[in-house]
Amino acid sequence: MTDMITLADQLLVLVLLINFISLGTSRLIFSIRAVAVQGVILGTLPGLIHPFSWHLVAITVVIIAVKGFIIPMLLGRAVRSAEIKREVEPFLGYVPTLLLGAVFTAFSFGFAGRLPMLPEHQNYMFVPASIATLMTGFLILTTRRKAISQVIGYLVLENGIFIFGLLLAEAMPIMVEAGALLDLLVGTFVMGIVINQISREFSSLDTSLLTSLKEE
Amino acid sequence: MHSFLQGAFDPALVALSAALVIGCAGIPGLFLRKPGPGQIISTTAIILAALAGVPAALQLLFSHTATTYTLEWGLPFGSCELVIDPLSAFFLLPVFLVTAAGSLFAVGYWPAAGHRTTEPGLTFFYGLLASSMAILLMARNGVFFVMVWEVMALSAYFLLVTEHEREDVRRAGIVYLIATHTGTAALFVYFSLLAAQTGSFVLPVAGSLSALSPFAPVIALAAFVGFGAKAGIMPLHTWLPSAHANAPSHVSAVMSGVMLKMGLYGIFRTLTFFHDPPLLWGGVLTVCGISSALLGIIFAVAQRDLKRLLACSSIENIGIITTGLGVALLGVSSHNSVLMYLGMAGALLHILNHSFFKPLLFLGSGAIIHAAGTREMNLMGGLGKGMPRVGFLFLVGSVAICGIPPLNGFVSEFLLYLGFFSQLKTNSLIYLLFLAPLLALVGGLAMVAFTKLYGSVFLGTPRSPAAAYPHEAGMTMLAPMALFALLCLLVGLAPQLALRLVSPAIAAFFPQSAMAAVSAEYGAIMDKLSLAGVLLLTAAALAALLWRWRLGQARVTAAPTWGCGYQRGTARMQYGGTAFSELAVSVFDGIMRQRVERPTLTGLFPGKTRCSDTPTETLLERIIVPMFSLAGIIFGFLHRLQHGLMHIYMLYIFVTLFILMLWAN
Amino acid sequence: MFAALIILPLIGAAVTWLIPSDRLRPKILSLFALGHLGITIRMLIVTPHESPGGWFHFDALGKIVLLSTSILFLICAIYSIGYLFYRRERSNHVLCVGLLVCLSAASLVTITHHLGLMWVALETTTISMAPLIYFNRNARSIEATWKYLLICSVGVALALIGLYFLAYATIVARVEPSLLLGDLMLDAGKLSSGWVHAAFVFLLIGFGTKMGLAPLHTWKPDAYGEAPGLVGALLSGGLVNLAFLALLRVYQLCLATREITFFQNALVVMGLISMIVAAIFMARQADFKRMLAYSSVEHVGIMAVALGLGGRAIFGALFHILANGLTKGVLFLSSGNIHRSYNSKSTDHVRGALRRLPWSGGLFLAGFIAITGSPPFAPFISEFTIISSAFIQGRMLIGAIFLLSLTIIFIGMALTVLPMVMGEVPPHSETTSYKDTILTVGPPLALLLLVFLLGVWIPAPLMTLLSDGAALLEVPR
Amino acid sequence: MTNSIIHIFLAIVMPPLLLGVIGKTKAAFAGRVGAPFVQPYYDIIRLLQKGTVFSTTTSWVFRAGPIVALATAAVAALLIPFGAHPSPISFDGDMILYAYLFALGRFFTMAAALDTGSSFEGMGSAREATYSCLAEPTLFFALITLSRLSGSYSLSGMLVNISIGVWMHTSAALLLLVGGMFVVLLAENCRIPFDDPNTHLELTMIHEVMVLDHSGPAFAIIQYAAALKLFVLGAFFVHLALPYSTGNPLLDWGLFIISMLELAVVIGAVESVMARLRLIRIPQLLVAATILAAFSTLLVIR
Repeated sequence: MTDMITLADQLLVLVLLINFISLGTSRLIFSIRAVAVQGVILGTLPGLIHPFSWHLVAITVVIIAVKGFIIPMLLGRAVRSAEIKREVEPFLGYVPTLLLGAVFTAFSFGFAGRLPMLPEHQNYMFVPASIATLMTGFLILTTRRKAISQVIGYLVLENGIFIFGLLLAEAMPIMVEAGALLDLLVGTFVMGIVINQISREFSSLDTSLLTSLKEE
Repeated sequence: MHSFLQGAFDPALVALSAALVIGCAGIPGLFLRKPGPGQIISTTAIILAALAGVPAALQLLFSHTATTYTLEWGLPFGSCELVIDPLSAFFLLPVFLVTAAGSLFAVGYWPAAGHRTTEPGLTFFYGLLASSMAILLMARNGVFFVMVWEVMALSAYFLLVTEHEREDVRRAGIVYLIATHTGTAALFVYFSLLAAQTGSFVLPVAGSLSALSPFAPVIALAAFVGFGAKAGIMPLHTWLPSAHANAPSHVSAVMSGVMLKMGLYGIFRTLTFFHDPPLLWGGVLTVCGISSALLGIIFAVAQRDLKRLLACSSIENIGIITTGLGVALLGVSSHNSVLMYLGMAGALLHILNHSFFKPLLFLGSGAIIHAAGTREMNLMGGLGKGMPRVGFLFLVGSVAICGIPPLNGFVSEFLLYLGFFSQLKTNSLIYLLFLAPLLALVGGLAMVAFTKLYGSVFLGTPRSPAAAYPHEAGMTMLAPMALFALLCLLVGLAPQLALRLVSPAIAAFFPQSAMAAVSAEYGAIMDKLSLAGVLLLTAAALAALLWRWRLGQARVTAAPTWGCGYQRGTARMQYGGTAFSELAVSVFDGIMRQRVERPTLTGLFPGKTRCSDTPTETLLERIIVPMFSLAGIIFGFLHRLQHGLMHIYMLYIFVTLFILMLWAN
Repeated sequence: MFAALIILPLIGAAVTWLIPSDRLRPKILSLFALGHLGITIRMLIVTPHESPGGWFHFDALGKIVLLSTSILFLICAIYSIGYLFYRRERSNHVLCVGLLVCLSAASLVTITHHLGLMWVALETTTISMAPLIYFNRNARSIEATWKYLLICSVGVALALIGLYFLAYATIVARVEPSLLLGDLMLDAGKLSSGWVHAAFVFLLIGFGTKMGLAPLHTWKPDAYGEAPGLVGALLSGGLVNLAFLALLRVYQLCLATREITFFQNALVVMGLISMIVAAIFMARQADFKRMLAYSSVEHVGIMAVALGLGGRAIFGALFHILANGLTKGVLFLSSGNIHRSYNSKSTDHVRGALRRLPWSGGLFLAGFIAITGSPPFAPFISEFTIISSAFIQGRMLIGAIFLLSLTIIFIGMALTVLPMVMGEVPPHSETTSYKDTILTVGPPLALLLLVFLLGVWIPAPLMTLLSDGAALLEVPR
Repeated sequence: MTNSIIHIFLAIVMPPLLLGVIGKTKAAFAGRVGAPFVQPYYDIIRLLQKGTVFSTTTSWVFRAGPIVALATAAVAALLIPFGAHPSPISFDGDMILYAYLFALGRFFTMAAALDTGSSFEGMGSAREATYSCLAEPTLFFALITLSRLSGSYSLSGMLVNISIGVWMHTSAALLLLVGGMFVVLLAENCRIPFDDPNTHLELTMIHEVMVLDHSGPAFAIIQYAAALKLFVLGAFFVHLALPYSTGNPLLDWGLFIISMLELAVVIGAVESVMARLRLIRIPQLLVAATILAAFSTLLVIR
C-alpha cells in the first residue's frame, strides 16, 4: 500500500510541474491541455491511495472524464469559436509569474510544515502540493486577462482543493465527492455556458473587454 | 393661575391626549377626496387640543410635581417612561400655543382649495411635527427620545419641501436634512454614553451624574453638538436661514418659534443631569451664545429676503437665550444664586417671548408674501396703507423683538442685564459685565435690522407694481397674530406674572428655598418695571391728546412729500432696504460680506444696466461647500478602485486572504 | 417537515418548468412561495425535532434567516406577477425555475447543521442565481453574470478548502471525523489551533465573498446593477443573509474553540472597511441600482461589525438580518418600478419621481429613510443597538468610525435619492407604458409596513426568537 | 415729595432754555447779539398754533413718531436724578430702562422718517440707526463704571454717589468717562460735530433731515422732545463732570440749574469752534468714545 502512496507522491511532483507549465506557457491551447493532464493525474490518485472498490472506480472514471476530457473540450471549442489568434496576453510577464509561482510553492511548503499532520501523511507532500496548486490557480486568476485563462486558473485552484480532499477521502467520502462534483458542475457546465455566451456576445474572450461595468 | 381642570381630572393625561390628538389631526385629510374638510377638521382638532393643553400645562407648571406614565412598548431598551415635570410643562406652552395659532393661520394662508396636491400632506406633517415635539418633552427614555426627535426632524423636512418644484427649496431641504441627521448622529453618541454611565436607557434623574467623571465632557460635547445643531447655535446654524426662509410661513413660525426651542430643551435637560458642572461649560455656552447673538444679528441686518432676515434674527435670539443659560450655569458652578436665578429667568423668559414675537413676525411675513407675491424687501413698500392691521401687528412684533420697552422682549433682556451687572459687587466672574455692552450693541443692530424691515416693507411708497395693490389679510390670518401681539404686550406690562411663570421651571436647577427670597426681590423690581411701562403709555396718550387738540384747532392740509427741491422723485428713489443697511454693514465688513456685482459704465450715455448685491452665507459658502466638493473629488478618485478588471478583483481577494493568514498565525 | 420545506419548492420548480404560459408561471410561483411561507410559519410554531444523526436542526438562527427569506421571497414572487407583465418581451421560464430552486437551496442552508451540506446548498444558490442575473440577455448583464459567477465560485471554493481544513483538524485530533456542527463544537477544544485558524480564515474569506464584505464585494455593484429589481431584492435581502448565517455557524464554532478574539477582530476590521468603502462609493453615484448595491455592502459591514463586537450587538445583528432584508426589498422593488417607468437607472435622467410615480417614488424615499437608520423603522432599532453597545463597551474608536461612515453614507445617499424623487419631471424624459399598479406597488408597500411595524413594536415571539439566537452566540464565560 | 415736584417742574420748563443758551453762546462767539434766551419757547408756541401739512404718502406711523419721542423723553426724565436729589422713580436696573427708552423713541422717529418715502429722510434714518447702535456700548460702559464705583444698580444711586471725593481717587477713570460721554451726548442730540441743527444741506444731516416733513404742532413736539432729550442726557453728564453738592436741598437745585447752563455754554462753545466732521469719520469717533469708556471700566474693575 505504502509504495502506492509513494507513487502518488511522485505524481504530485508532476502536478506541481504542470502548475509551472500552465504559468509559463504562452499558448492557450497548450495550457488547456496541461490542465487536462493535471486532471487526469489527479483522477488516478484516489485509485492509488485507497483500496479497490467499484465505487472508487466510478469516482475515478467520472473525474478523469470530466477533468481530463469534457472541460478541455468545452474550453477548446470556446477558444476556436472565438478565433483567438493572440495568446495568453499576461497582465504580468511570464518570468515574473514563474518566479512568483516558485515563491508561492516554497511558501506553501513552509506553511504546511508549520501545521500538525497525521504521521502517515507526515512525510508526503499532499498538503504542500494542494496549497501550492491553489496558489498557482490564484496566480493565474490574477495575472491573466482572458476569460479562458481565468477559467483555467479556477480549474487549477479546484485541483488544489481536490488534492487536499484526498486526505479526507476515507474519513468523509460523501463530503469530498459532493464537493468535488459540485465544483466540477460549476467548472464545466455553468462556466462553459457563460464562456460560450461571452464568446457569442463579444466574439473574444479577453476579459479586459468585459470592463464596461465600473465606476466612472 | 389654576385652570378649570382643577380637580376635574389629571392634567398630565390631558396634555398627553392633547398631544396625541394634534398628531392625528391631519390623518382624515389624507383620505378625504374633497379638499377643505380635512383642513377644517385638523384645525378645529388642534385648536381644541391646545385649549385643553395650555391650561393643563399651566397647572402642571404650578403643581411643582412630576407626573410619570410608563408606556408599554415592545422594544428592548428598558422601560419607556413619560414624565411631565415643570420644565417640560413650561416648554409645552409654546408648543400648544404656536401650533394652534399656526394651524388657524394656515386656513387662510394655505387654503386646501388652492393647494389640492400639497395641502393634505402639509396638514398631516404639521400635526405630526407638533405632537412629536410635545411628546419629546415628556420622553424620558433615551431611545424613545431619539425616535420622537427623528420623527420631529423628518416631518419638519417634509413640511419644508412642500414646494419642492423650486430649486432653492430642494437645496434648503437637503442642507437641513444633512444638518439634522448629523445632529442625530451626535445624539446617538450622547444617549449611548449616558446609558454607559447609568446602565439603562432611562434618562438619569436630576443631579445624579458627576460632571467630573471622564465621560462627562464627551457627553456634554455630544449634547451640545446634537442639540445645538437643532437650536441653531453658531457655528451649527448653517441650515437655519435657508430652511426657515423656504418653508411655508406658518411652518416657519412653528420651526422658529418652537422647534429651535426643542434643541434648547435638550441642553437644559442635559445640564440638569449633572451636579456641580465646571466653569468651563458655562463659559463655552456663554461665548457661543453671545457670538451667535452678535453674528446672527449682523447677518440679519444684511439680508434682503424678508424671511431670511427673520431667520437670522432667530439665530440672534437663540444666542441671547444661550448666553442666559451659560450665565446661569456659571452661577451654578460658582454657587452664586443671584446670577443663576437671573440668567435662568432671562433665558426661560426669552424662550417664551421669542415664541410669541417670532411666530407673530413669521405669520406676518406670510401675510405680506401673500399680498406682495415676493420675499424681496427691495421690491416692497407702502404695504402699510393697503394692510393697516397687519402693519400694526407687525410693528408690535418688530418693537418687541428689538427688546424695547414696554413690550416683552425688553423684560427678558432686562433680567440678563441685571445678571451681568450683579457681578460688580463680587469680584468673581467680573468679566461677565463685558457682555452688557455687547448685548447693547446687539440690541442696536436689531433695531437697524427691524427698522429696515418694517420701513422697506410697510412704509413709503410701493417700489414695484406687485406690491402696489396689497389686500388686507383675512380674519383667520389676523386673529393668531393679534393673539401673539396681545401676549407680547401682556408680558411687557405685567412682567411679574411672567416671572411667576418661569420660576417653577427654574426649580429644576435650583433649590426651592433659596429661590423664594431672590424671586421676591426681583418680583418687586418687575412691579416697578410695569409701572414705568404704564407711565410710558399714559405719557404717549397725553401727548397724543394734546396733539389731537391742536390739530382740531388748526388747518390740516395734504401735500406730496417734500422732495427737498427735487421735483421728480420716484418710488425707486426711496431709500431701499439694502441702502438702509449699507452703512451698518460697511461697519462690520469682513464679518459679513456682500457679494456685489457692479456694472462698468462706459461712454457718455451708458445704456441700461443693473447692479446687485447679495449677502453671502460665510460659513456655508466659504467652508462647508468647498469641503464637500473636495471630499467629492477625493471619492471620485477612489472610485477607480472599482475599475472592472477581473484579475485585479481576484488580486483583492488573494491579498485579503494572505493578510488574514499572516494575521491569524 | 424538513423534507417538505425542501421538496415543495423543487416540485414548484418542476411544475413551472412544465408550464408553457408566461402569464401563468408567476402566479404558480407565488402560490408555491405562499405554501413555503406556510410551512415556515408552521415550523416556527412547532419546531420539528432534530433529525436522527443531527444533520437537520432548526435552531433560532436558522429560524430568523428562514423567516426573513421566506417573507421576502413571497413578496418578490407576488411582485413578479406585476413586474413580468411589463417584461413580456422575454420568456420568464428560467427566471421562475431558478427562483424556486434557489428557494429550496436557501431553505436547506437554514435548516442543516452539517457544514458540508450547508456549503453545497450555498453553492447551489449561487449557481441558481446566475441565470437570473443574466435575465436581460445583453452584453452588460453577461459581464455582470460572469463576474458574479467567477468571484463567488472562487469564494465558495475557498470556503470548501476551509471546511476540508476543519475536517482534517478533526482527523489530526483523532476524534470522530465529522462536519456536524454539534460534534465539532463538542470536541472543539481538542482541535489543533493551527488548522482551525487556517480554516476560519478561509471560511471567512469564502462566505465573506458571497456576503459581499469589502474588499471581496467587487461583484456586487455589477450584479445588482444589471439584475432585475426583484432579483436584486433577493440577492441583497436573501442570499446575503444566508452567507451571514454560514458565518454565524463558523462563529459558533469559534466560540466553542475559545479562540474567538481573532475572528471577532477580523470581522470588525472587515466590517468597518466595508462601511468605509460603501461610504466612498455611494457619494456621487450615477446609477441608483449600483448605489443600492453599495448600500448592501454597507449593511453586511454593519452586521459583521456587530458580530465582531459581540455582547448586546449580537441582538442588533440578528435583528438587522430581518430589518435589512425587508428594507432592501422595499428599495429594490420600488427602484425597479422607477427603472421601468423612466427606462433609465441613471440619476441624471430620473427626476421628480414623486410627481410621475407618487407611490413608487414615495416608497423609494421611505425606503431610503428607513435604510439610513432613521426611526420609526426597523433598521434604526438594530443600528442603534449596535452603535450603543459599541460605546457602552467603551470601544469609542469603532463606534466613531461606524457613526462617521453612517453619516457620510447618509449624505451621499441623500444627495442621490432626493433629487431623484423631488422636483419636476424633466420634459424631455422618456415616457414608457409603466404605471403604478396594485401588483407592482402593493408588495413593497406591504414590506414597508412590516419594516415600520418592526420599528415600533417587536412581537414577543420574535423577541424570544432573537434572544435565543443571541444566546447561541454568547461568549461563554 | 417737594423734590419730585421740583424735579418734574424743571423737566417740563427748563429744556428749551438750554437751546436758547446754546444759541446765545454761538451768537456771542460770532459777535452777534443773537436771539433772546427764551426764543425756543416762542418757536414752540408759534409752531403749536400753526396748521399742519401731512404728506400724502404717510400713514399713522408718521403721526406716531413725535408722540412716542416725547413720551419716552418724558419718562426718561423721571428716571434721571437732578443734582443731588434722587429721581422720582428709581429701582435696580432703571439705567437699562433709561437707555432703552431712547431706543424706543429712535425707533419711531426713524419709522416716521421712512414713512414719508423721501430719499433724504430715509438716508437720515439709516445714519441715525447706525450711529446710535455704535453709541450704545459707550453708554453701557459708563453705566458699568458708575455702578462699580457706587455699588448701586440704579441711576440715582450711581450718579448721586459721584462727588469730589470720588473724583479724587478715580480721576483717571472718570476723566476718560467724561470724554466718552461728552461724545455720546453730542452724537445722541445731533449737535456739531456730528450734525448741524441749523444747516439745510440735507445730504449732510442726520436728525434734522429725519423731521423735514413734520410741520406745525408735530414739529413743535419734536423740538420740545429734542430739547428734553438734551436736558436729560445733559443731566446725566453734569453728574459726571460737575459733581458739586452742598448739603442744602434748595442750594443743590440752584447748583444743578447753574451747572446745566454751564453745560449749555460748553456745547455752544464747541459748536462755535468746531466744524462738522465728514460722515465717514463719525463711526471712528464713536468707536474711539467706546474705547475711552471701556478703558475707564477696565481701570475701575481691575
